[in-house]
Amino acid sequence: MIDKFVPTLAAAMAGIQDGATVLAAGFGPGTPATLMQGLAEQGARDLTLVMNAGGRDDGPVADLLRTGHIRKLICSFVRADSVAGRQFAAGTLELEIVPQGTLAERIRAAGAGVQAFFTPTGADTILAEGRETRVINDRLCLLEYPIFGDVALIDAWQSDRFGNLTHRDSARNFNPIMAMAAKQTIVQTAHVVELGAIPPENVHTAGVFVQRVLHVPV
Amino acid sequence: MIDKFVPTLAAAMAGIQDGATVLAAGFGPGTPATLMQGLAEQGARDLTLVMNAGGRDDGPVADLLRTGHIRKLICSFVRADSVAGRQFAAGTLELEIVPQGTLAERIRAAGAGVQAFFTPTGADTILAEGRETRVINDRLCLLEYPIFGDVALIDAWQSDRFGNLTHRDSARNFNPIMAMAAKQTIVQTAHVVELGAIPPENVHTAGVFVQRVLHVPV
Amino acid sequence: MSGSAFKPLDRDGIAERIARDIPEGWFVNLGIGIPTKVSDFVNDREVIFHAENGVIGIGPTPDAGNINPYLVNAGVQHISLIVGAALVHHADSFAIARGGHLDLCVLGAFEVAENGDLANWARSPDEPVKQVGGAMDLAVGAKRLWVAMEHNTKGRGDSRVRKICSYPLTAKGVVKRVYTDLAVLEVTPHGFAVLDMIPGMTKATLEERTEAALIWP
Amino acid sequence: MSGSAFKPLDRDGIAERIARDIPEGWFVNLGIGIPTKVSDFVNDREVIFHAENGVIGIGPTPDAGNINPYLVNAGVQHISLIVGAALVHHADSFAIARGGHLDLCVLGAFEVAENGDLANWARSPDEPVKQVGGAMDLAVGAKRLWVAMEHNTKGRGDSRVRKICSYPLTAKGVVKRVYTDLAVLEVTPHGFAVLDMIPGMTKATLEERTEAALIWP
Repeated sequence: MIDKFVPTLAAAMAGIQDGATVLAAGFGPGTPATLMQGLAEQGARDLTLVMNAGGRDDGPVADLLRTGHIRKLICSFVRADSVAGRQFAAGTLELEIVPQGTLAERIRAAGAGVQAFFTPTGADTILAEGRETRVINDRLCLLEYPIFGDVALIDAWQSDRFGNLTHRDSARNFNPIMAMAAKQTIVQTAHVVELGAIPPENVHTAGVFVQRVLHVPV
Repeated sequence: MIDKFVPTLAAAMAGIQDGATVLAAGFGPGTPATLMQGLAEQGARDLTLVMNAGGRDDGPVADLLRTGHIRKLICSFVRADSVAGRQFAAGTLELEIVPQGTLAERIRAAGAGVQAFFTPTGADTILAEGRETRVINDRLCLLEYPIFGDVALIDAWQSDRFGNLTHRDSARNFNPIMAMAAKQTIVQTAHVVELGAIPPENVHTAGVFVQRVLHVPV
Repeated sequence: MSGSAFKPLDRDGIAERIARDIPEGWFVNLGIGIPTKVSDFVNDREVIFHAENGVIGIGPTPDAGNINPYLVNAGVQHISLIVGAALVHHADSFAIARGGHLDLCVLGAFEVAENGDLANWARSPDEPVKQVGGAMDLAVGAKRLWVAMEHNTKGRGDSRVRKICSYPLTAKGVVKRVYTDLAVLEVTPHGFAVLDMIPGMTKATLEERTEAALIWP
Repeated sequence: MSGSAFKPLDRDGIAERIARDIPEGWFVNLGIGIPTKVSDFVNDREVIFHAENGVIGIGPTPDAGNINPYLVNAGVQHISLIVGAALVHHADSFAIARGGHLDLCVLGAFEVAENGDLANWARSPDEPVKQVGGAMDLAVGAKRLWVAMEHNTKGRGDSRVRKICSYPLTAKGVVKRVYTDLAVLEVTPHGFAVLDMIPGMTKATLEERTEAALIWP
């Protein structure tokens, strides 16, 4: 019987290696806060963290950064007045800033087997300096590569034992695409449902993309 | 008030120009048969038709090909013993064969603003002859371009007046991505529903991609 | 600065002025800041508002008692949905922006140049903070890009309406129209054309307050 | 041809032999033809079957009286869904195939070469019919590619298990294992290794029926 549920946070986080690239979903709601806490506790070092924004001084990203286990942050937005901003200024955190849509598309590309793509976004900005560009259909485009995750940390509203997920309202955000893009996709779900409770046509993230699910009631 | 419903098949098909590229969805179920019939009747010539397969001797594709209005067919699969196969053999139909996944990805790319992408699919085959390839992460990849539609012909199970759609079961197939990829997306829907009847989290194709909707009861 | 009798629009005033130009049926993304306020002024028309985090059909700001913690806009402020809304994931949401499906995007800016260049994400190439967000995607992807900003900087009063942007660009040649607290300017192949001014504003004063050349009707 | 006492597997037999090697929990795409039959033989395990047209979790073939006209597989045959199925659109479905999410894909073939090359879509480069379908996507994307085919061609009895493919390739170096009516062959860096043979088959006969060299355990 397929059963992707794991009993404990430690079991959910087991085996994450030093140097791993970790995709963490969330845009306000939809942030897998328990799993991010678990990552801070799990002890893997030298991590690359991929998420939309570097956060503020509190919350799951800040907690994770404070443990000092993050070597590099790939995101679209960092505030000067935040843990990430100060670590970057102090030279203890590498930073790769990616336009938010390009970030989403690079993550999806990793999940979909696209090995590189050309986009106009950022092509005529300082973000393109020293990088490969090409004019396609009269538009200057920038070559972008997929962001593959070793691990994805995902938030869900419902999960069945196959790992079929729903996400509530705008808590969906990066969750379905990050789930696609990692070798090991770990989910925290607010609700556990019976197989079949989620209608097939309304599954938001299919279980094929999910390896482990932890029940974290809200 | 936003109301994308049109009263007649003629109104749905109005304005399609000679030389247009028409994306037609469907993989068995999900084929917009009424709209394809409407296209045959509408009279635009010299069309490029993009759909998964060239069909057999009967059905909507065959009918459309028989009118002689299709100059070129872009698809993943053509049978020798079909209208398309015989027209190609006779030299009256141009054919561009695209692997099915690349076809889907090129259509999605058009909808998503991706101007080109590299994929391993087909890169080491005769389909890549004379085309740009590149080794990325030790894999030979082929450069593929988006397929933009002037018109998309779409099948839906439900539509509201914003053009928010659901697709039934595997009738979804190419419908959501073709709807994204065309300037003029024309839908035939089995059911008309009130605004709000489709839960926001379970809209399969958002109304932003839809221009006209025709009610075609099943 | 001129002493002529005019009262610059406040932030709500700029938002209201923009709202007046949005026809029914448009599909619109509103950036953070002044742009976010635009939706408050189009209640008489069906205009569909999009947010980068996957919301299609933003409704009115909810009362404190009706907050849905699972529903925010691109500024992570609580929102409601209109009837007929749809929710998608981040890549699909940016497919809308990057794929040319937005009739309009309204963004804030530090500077706009007469060739349509937009600078709205950094004040220096080596600024330690990096706040790109979705602006570059929206700027290149939307069918029309309008900017909402104050005409001049606070303090020094420098013109944000420029011959050439001095800050790092968000995208080149993308701005179609600028709505400031003083005027509405259209970006044309020949530079900024004045479409409208606030009551009491004069040609002389607007030119004094604007670094770029202005084309008068 | 040898006269030794063996009975080649029929198409169901090949499918049954493949099914035996699929462990519970795998996520599997089955091509048209013999591969489609594989799912009939794994009823004792939870194996999830994917179809290119967006079906995740294909169930048993429905009776004539229980056909859902909106639900087909990649061969456009009517199917049912398992409990726990999911439905996605074509790009998402091929993201599964191309993105490396399939544990296994089983395809039919005209020929397989000892370096893992696969030929299954055309018998000549200038063949008038072009039946690529999704095979190239599946061949390069799946974690494992197994082939189900008859060992020899009908009529002439030519070996489909080849030193080099003579037909246009679907993809290079992708096949991991070949299940024929006579044997199971693993593609190794040194060529085809024999994993299994049907009852009554001998080394000599299998070598006689096979163009490529065989590696014996």
